Amino acid sequence: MSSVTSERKQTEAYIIILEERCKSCRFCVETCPRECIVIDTKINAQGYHPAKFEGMGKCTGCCLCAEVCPDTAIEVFK
Amino acid sequence: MSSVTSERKQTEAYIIILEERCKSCRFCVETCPRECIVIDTKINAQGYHPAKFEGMGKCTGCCLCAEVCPDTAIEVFK
Amino acid sequence: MKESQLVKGNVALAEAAIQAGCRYYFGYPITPQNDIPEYLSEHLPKQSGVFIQAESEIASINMVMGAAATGARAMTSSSGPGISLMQEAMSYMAGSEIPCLVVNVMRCGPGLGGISPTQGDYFQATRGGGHGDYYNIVLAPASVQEMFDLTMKAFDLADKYRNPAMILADAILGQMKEPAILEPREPVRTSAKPWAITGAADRKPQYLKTLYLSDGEQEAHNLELMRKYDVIRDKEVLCEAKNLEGAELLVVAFGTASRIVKTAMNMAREEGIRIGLIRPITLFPFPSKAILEASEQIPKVLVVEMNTGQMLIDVQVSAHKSAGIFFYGRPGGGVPTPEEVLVEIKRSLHATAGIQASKNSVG
Amino acid sequence: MKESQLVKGNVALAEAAIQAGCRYYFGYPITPQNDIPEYLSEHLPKQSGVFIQAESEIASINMVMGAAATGARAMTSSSGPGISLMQEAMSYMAGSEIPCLVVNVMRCGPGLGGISPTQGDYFQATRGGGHGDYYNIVLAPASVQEMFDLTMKAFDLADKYRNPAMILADAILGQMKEPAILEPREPVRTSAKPWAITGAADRKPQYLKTLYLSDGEQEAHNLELMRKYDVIRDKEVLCEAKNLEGAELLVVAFGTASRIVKTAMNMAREEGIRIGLIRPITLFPFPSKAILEASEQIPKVLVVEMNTGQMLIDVQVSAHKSAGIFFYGRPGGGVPTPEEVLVEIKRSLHATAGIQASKNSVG
Amino acid sequence: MYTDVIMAGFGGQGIMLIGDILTYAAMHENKRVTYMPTYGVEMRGGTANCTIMISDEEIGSPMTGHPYSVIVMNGPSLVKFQPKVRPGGFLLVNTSLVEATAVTRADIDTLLLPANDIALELGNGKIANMVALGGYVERTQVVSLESIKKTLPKAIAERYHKTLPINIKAIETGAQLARRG
Amino acid sequence: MYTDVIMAGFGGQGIMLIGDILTYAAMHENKRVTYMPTYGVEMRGGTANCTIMISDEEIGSPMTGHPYSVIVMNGPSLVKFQPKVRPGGFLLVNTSLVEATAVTRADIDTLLLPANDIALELGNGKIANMVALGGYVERTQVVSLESIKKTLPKAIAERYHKTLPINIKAIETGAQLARRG
Amino acid sequence: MPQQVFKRPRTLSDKPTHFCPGCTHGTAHRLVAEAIDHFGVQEKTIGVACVGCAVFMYDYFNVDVIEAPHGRAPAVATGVKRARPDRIVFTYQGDGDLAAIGTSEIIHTANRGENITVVFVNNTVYGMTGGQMAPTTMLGQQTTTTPYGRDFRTDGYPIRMAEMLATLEGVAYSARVSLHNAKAVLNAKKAIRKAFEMQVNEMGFSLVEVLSACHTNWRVSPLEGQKKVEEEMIPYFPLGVFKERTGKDFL
Amino acid sequence: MPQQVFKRPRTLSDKPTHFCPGCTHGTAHRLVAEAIDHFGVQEKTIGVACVGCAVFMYDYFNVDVIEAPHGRAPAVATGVKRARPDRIVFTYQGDGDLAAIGTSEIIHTANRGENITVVFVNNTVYGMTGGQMAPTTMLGQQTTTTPYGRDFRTDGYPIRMAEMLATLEGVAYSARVSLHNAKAVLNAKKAIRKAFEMQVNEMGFSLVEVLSACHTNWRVSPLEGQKKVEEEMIPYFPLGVFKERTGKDFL
Ligand SMILES: Cc1ncc(C[n+]2csc(CCOP(=O)(O)OP(=O)(O)O)c2C)c(N)n1
Ligand SMILES: Cc1ncc(C[n+]2csc(CCOP(=O)(O)OP(=O)(O)O)c2C)c(N)n1
Ligand code: SF4
Ligand code: SF4
Ligand code: SF4
Ligand code: SF4
Ligand code: SF4
Ligand code: SF4
Ligand SMILES: [Mg+2]
Ligand SMILES: [Mg+2]
Repeated sequence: MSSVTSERKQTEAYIIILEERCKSCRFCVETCPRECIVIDTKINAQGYHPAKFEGMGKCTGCCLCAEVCPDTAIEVFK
Repeated sequence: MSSVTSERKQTEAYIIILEERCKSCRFCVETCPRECIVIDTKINAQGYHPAKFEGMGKCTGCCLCAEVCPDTAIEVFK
Repeated sequence: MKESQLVKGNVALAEAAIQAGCRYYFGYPITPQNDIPEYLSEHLPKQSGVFIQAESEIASINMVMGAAATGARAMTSSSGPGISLMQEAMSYMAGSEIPCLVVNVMRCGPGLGGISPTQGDYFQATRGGGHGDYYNIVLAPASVQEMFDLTMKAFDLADKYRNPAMILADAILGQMKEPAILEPREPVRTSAKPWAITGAADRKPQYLKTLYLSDGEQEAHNLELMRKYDVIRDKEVLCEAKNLEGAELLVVAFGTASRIVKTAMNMAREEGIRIGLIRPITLFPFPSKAILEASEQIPKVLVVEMNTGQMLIDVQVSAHKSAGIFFYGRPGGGVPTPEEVLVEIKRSLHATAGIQASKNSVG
Repeated sequence: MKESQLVKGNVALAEAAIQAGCRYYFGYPITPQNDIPEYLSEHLPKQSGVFIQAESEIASINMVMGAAATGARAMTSSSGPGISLMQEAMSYMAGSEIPCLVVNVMRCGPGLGGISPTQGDYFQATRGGGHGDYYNIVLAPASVQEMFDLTMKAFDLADKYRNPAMILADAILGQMKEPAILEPREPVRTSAKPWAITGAADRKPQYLKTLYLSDGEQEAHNLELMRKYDVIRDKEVLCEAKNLEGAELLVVAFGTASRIVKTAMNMAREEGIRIGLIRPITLFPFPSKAILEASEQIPKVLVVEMNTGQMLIDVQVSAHKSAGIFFYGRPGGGVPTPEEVLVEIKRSLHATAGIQASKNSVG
Repeated sequence: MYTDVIMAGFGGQGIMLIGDILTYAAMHENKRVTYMPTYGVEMRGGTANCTIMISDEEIGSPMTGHPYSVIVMNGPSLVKFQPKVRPGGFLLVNTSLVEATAVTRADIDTLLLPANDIALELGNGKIANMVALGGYVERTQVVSLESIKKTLPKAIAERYHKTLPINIKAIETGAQLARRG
Repeated sequence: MYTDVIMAGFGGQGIMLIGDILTYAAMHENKRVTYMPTYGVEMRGGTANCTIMISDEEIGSPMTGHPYSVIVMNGPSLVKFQPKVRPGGFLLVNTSLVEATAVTRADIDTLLLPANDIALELGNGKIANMVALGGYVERTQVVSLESIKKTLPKAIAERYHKTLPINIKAIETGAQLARRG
Repeated sequence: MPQQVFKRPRTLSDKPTHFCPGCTHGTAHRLVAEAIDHFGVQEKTIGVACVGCAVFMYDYFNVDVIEAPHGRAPAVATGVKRARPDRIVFTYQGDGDLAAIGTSEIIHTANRGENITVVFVNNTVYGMTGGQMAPTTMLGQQTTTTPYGRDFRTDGYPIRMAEMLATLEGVAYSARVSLHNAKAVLNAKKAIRKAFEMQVNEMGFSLVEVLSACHTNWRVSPLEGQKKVEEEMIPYFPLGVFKERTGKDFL
Repeated sequence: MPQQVFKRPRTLSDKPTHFCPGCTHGTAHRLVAEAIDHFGVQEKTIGVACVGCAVFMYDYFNVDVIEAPHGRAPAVATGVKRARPDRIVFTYQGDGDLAAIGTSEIIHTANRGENITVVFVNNTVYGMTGGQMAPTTMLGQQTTTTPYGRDFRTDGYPIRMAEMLATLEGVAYSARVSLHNAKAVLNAKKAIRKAFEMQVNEMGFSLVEVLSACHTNWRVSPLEGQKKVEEEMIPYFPLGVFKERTGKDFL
């Protein structure tokens, strides 16, 4: 694993949001330093608008989103 | 009430031990600075050898014996 | 007269407490009775009353003991696990004859259990519950209106007999809304309490205690309590009797179960089956005499409970020797449906007299 | 075989626990059972066992729950007020089917009460005690030897049925010394406990719980418990029957009361009166069948208790319809004398059959 | 006259509120009523529902395993309550959150309303419950729409009275769609 | 054969110990026995007593309100137990601590022993209990003095075994005085 | 003519106590009665008795008394005081009662700042029940349930209640005193008076922990018991005032 | 090829939780599971569930679990640990559970120095029962039973448990952490790991108090809840380590 640099270069890192686990608390959205996450308009089976990853190329794989997700709905790849 | 002086002069002070309350713990005996109190040989109705005042003239009325008596068996006069 | 209001059972009960002059509530949250403390925390302060959320049920009931010892009307409310924790102190209050109200909006057991409507605490409520020989006065409402009325009654009885009184309700009665008139039926009795612990001004010091160590003292005290319970048994029985005349079967049920039975009775009537109902309103004192008399006329008795058969034994002991006694119960939050009760009614009617008590529990 | 030793009932009980393989004792002092923790605090450490004096009875019983949940034999002991405080956790243990032993060396109640011998906790012991539909297995010794024997038995039954077991004794049985043989009658059964919470190595994680929230789950659980109790009722009844053949009167009494009755029986025999005795050894399960059968033959039944009539109701429900049932009890530490019992025996024999249950309490 | 209804959905969908409104309306029409909500942990994360009984006579059991009508506002509630409706009864389903294809009972009257979508169209996503209530009342005629409107202010806390018009609008829209449907 | 005895005095007078000794002696003679002490708070500040029953047959009640014999070592115990002795029974009173004039029952056999004084004479104020035990055993013959002496080491904790001779001496003295008395 | 300069306080009844010879429960009782006399509040004082050797409080104090279940005196006192805020309410509790079974009640009562006074007699054992270990039993101390001496690995540590309670906001006064000699008694008298003064002045919760010997269960003579208090207890349970609210700064 | 750098810990089951959206009970659960994974003790860990929103622990942790009565988890854990000292035992308790009804059990378990780990989630209310006041409710805070805001004169003061417990000898580790943002979560992770490390090393009782929002009952959005934790809770409940035993100096 390469260490995260502050330089904003293209990265391969990404996250997967387990949509059905997401309860739309927005913690990940607010936390992501690269603003990679938004709330989707669709509704999941639990009745929530799940978070959605829109950070391909931006995401550094810093895991902060995953750390704050109360529902362990985020997997991070780097 | 006259204040207690350290001078060993004859005093009028005395104590009354309520014999039937006494349980012979010896606290008064050990506490009295003037050694005015002894344990009697007789047995009271509760089965204890009560304390006995033998300090006429010695007693200063300092009340220490009464303060330490757990059974409030001592009255002090001065 | 006040207008009838749509109100939750728990709220009706809490409002009754205020109208009965209770100004001291001590309690600890537990479902399904939280509306009671929530209502009182809002309304008692307005009446210069005291609402304390205690650190536990044990603290709650002991605070009740302290406040009630001064002669004030005081109460707590809880459910299964919390009521179990109160048993020691309730035993003390029975022993030192301190009146109070304890409300048990039952939840399922054993253990933490579910919160569905159930009647599994009948034994605990009616047998004292704690250690030693004593009884609580136990009232079993069956409607929101009775949540109100019987709460007022419970305070009166508690004071009259210097004994803890208990309201034994369930989640349906607590959570349901029904129209009810929140106004006392009779003026609230306020009796002098010369025994109260208020400070020994103008009289000798006095005390409230339960420790009796000298020879025969405790026994004398117990026998005195027993005499009191006998008076209560004699004077304070309440029950609803319905359609006893000419009935083929007597159903005995209390609280929510009795409402289901009523629906089943209507269904039976439509089929031409004549059912009588005795609904004990006081569980202690138990309406033994009413049941004895009814069962002299009606040869078969069906007991319906939301448990595995607890009031059953009181009916067995009360009923006439010649009566055949049947049981239908669903424990653990299983609420019998009127249809099921109807089936049991028919089954009882067709059974031979030989069966004394068949526990039919439908899962 | 070991020699017979002069030993205190409480000590015999404590020694039995050790011999039954119990290595975990958690308790809080209370008279008249302190010899039990005192003995175990000395002897358990020698067996690599654990003795903890907990900060309260509530902590004690919950520690028992924890230790027993791992599959170990664990116990606590207490008396009236302490046992009342344990009711919540006992309900949990019944609900999550964790076996354990709880010893109640009864003291008087209600409240703090006296410490004289008494039997006022029969209701609490035999009706579950805590909230919800459940039962404890309850054993009632009547001698120092039985304090030993039934304690061993109680551990076996608790494990066999995954249910709390209780020894219901009184101050006489706890404090009295009698010769006794402190050796197991049968080899100690040690059963596998696949349900135990030991860490999920080589198997899936598992749990012990009592919370059932989804539809019908709690009811199903309650019904399963009920089936278990039915098996216990069927298989585990113990009672002593004495001189039933040709008796004019059947006396039913348990524990210390039964010993007094035995003395009275001898006195009666000398006067030519033939008395039979049924002594329930298990209070739950209750020896209903034995009482039914005996009362079919013997027309009158006298129940003698050291309380105001608690086992009475079980006898009333068990006995044959035709039997006349009488009661003699002394509560609050009043120990009936054999002479008094003899008077009651005669009174019952002369009474007309009409009286169903007369509570005669002599102060 | 006797009828009952179970209303069910997610916590937060305002199920309890429309239950209250119906109950008040029935009281207004001098009926006997009981209203039984779910409560406690059942409410957290799971579904919320309430049962209302309306009758001319004393009401026995305030709960039923075989309701005359059911209002289903979300998927889990359909699973739970569809099988319980009495044959010949009535089922209203919020197809904004429930797959219409999952509605399978043929022996009952069903009304499919995309309540959330309608609500959003009316400009407030939170009044889907009122849409459903309107549909239910219109189809069953258990009380008059007039009674509902009259008692609405009783059921809704005063500080929300400014929302009365939009709520009434939603009820009416629901009723209208029920007439059409 | 059946008999019983209540022994009573202040806590600290060694009542329980002589009860134990008697019980062991009876066991030694193959009798059935029960021994019931007072306990708990009753012991604090008040009197201590124990009841022993000795019989050839199974013993029912281990307590009695009408003892065959009573040993009274202090004043309060006389008040409590004198009235309870069975007519024709036996009462032993420690007149070192009890006014002899307070012994009023005429329908029973009484033995007045100044047990404390005798004990002091024997050189140990603490063995008044043994003096009384000797008197009781001698007068009632419930067990043999031999059995008492033989089982004494069982009842007395080992670290006190050096006191056995003086205890035996006290028992014998009591017995002797009972013979005379 | 000599005048009586020391006499039984009015509030103390003249019934002989059931306490063992030399048990300083008796002394503590007297000091409490003296404090009540001092403030002239006997007629409006309500005592709450605990379960322990002091359970017979109603026999010894000429005030109204209610008996609380073991450990629950603070909760009962809360009920009394809330219903009658104009009364002086005190509990008198042992270390088993207050520091074991009653831990929760004392902490939360203190935390609520109930305007009551607690007299807490710490004698390191359960006196009434025969000398079992208490939460305040010293390490190594033999009791009937620690026959090999208290071992912290099994039995935990002696708890210093006065200090722990002093950390709670609701507490107005928390002090530890002793009764092992005359000087200690005179100090104890002051502290107990202070505690009642706090209540009279509506300052909130006040507590005095009183070190006391239970020589009966320690199996020593009364005088040896006093010495043990001085030489063994005080070093672990230091005397002193751990909290004293000076103004109504809690408002 | 990117590798997975953050995944669900083995010890956390993949069953969706019943917690409200944004409830940091979920986060706390994960951190505990991570600590168990870290020490490789999943197969010998036994969890003790409290009664509160975290009661369903057995559904979420892949370890053996026993449910304790409300407040009694420390006593149950004591029984478990005494019977199986070779196992890793932890309780997970809410503030109602631990600081109200369970006060006595937590204090005495800590005082005995039981070698267990306690995860204590302080969200200032009784979450499960609908948001009533807890012992940790802030002054002025409105709850369903303090409709006029918590008033210390009736309801007492918010109790700082981590500090109070740190005063007890038996405690090896006591710390307070929060979960209101990513940095806080990372600190919380360390503290929870440390607490388990203490147990693994047989150092005695360890506790981590975790500040957590119950925005459902606070009646704010999840994000507002996080802000309240930061701005209102932390000033009163300071984060930090209040006790950390470094050597086996307790022996
Ligand atoms: C619930 C309950 N548990 C136990 C007891 C038994 N008990 C009576 S007093 C006491 C402890 C007494 O010790 P302490 O409080 O230290 O008072 P002391 O006698 O030492 O003054 C106990 C455990 C009881 N009465 N009630
Ligand atoms: C003896 C008992 N009393 C009360 C309850 C009801 N009850 C369940 S959870 C709970 C409190 C929950 O609050 P907390 O411990 O703070 O946990 P949270 O839900 O906030 O995480 C209460 C009072 C109970 N189950 N048992
Ligand atoms: S891993 Fe870091 S950068 Fe990537 S989405 Fe999560 S918070 Fe944003
Ligand atoms: S933090 Fe988790 S639950 Fe919250 S919005 Fe993001 S993915 Fe969803
Ligand atoms: S008053 Fe002082 S001098 Fe007099 S006897 Fe007492 S202690 Fe001694
Ligand atoms: S202090 Fe009191 S009880 Fe003790 S010996 Fe002196 S007078 Fe007697
Ligand atoms: S047992 Fe101890 S505390 Fe109790 S009275 Fe005796 S010396 Fe005092
Ligand atoms: S109620 Fe509060 S603590 Fe419980 S799950 Fe919801 S947010 Fe979390
Ligand atoms: Mg003590
Ligand atoms: Mg909480």
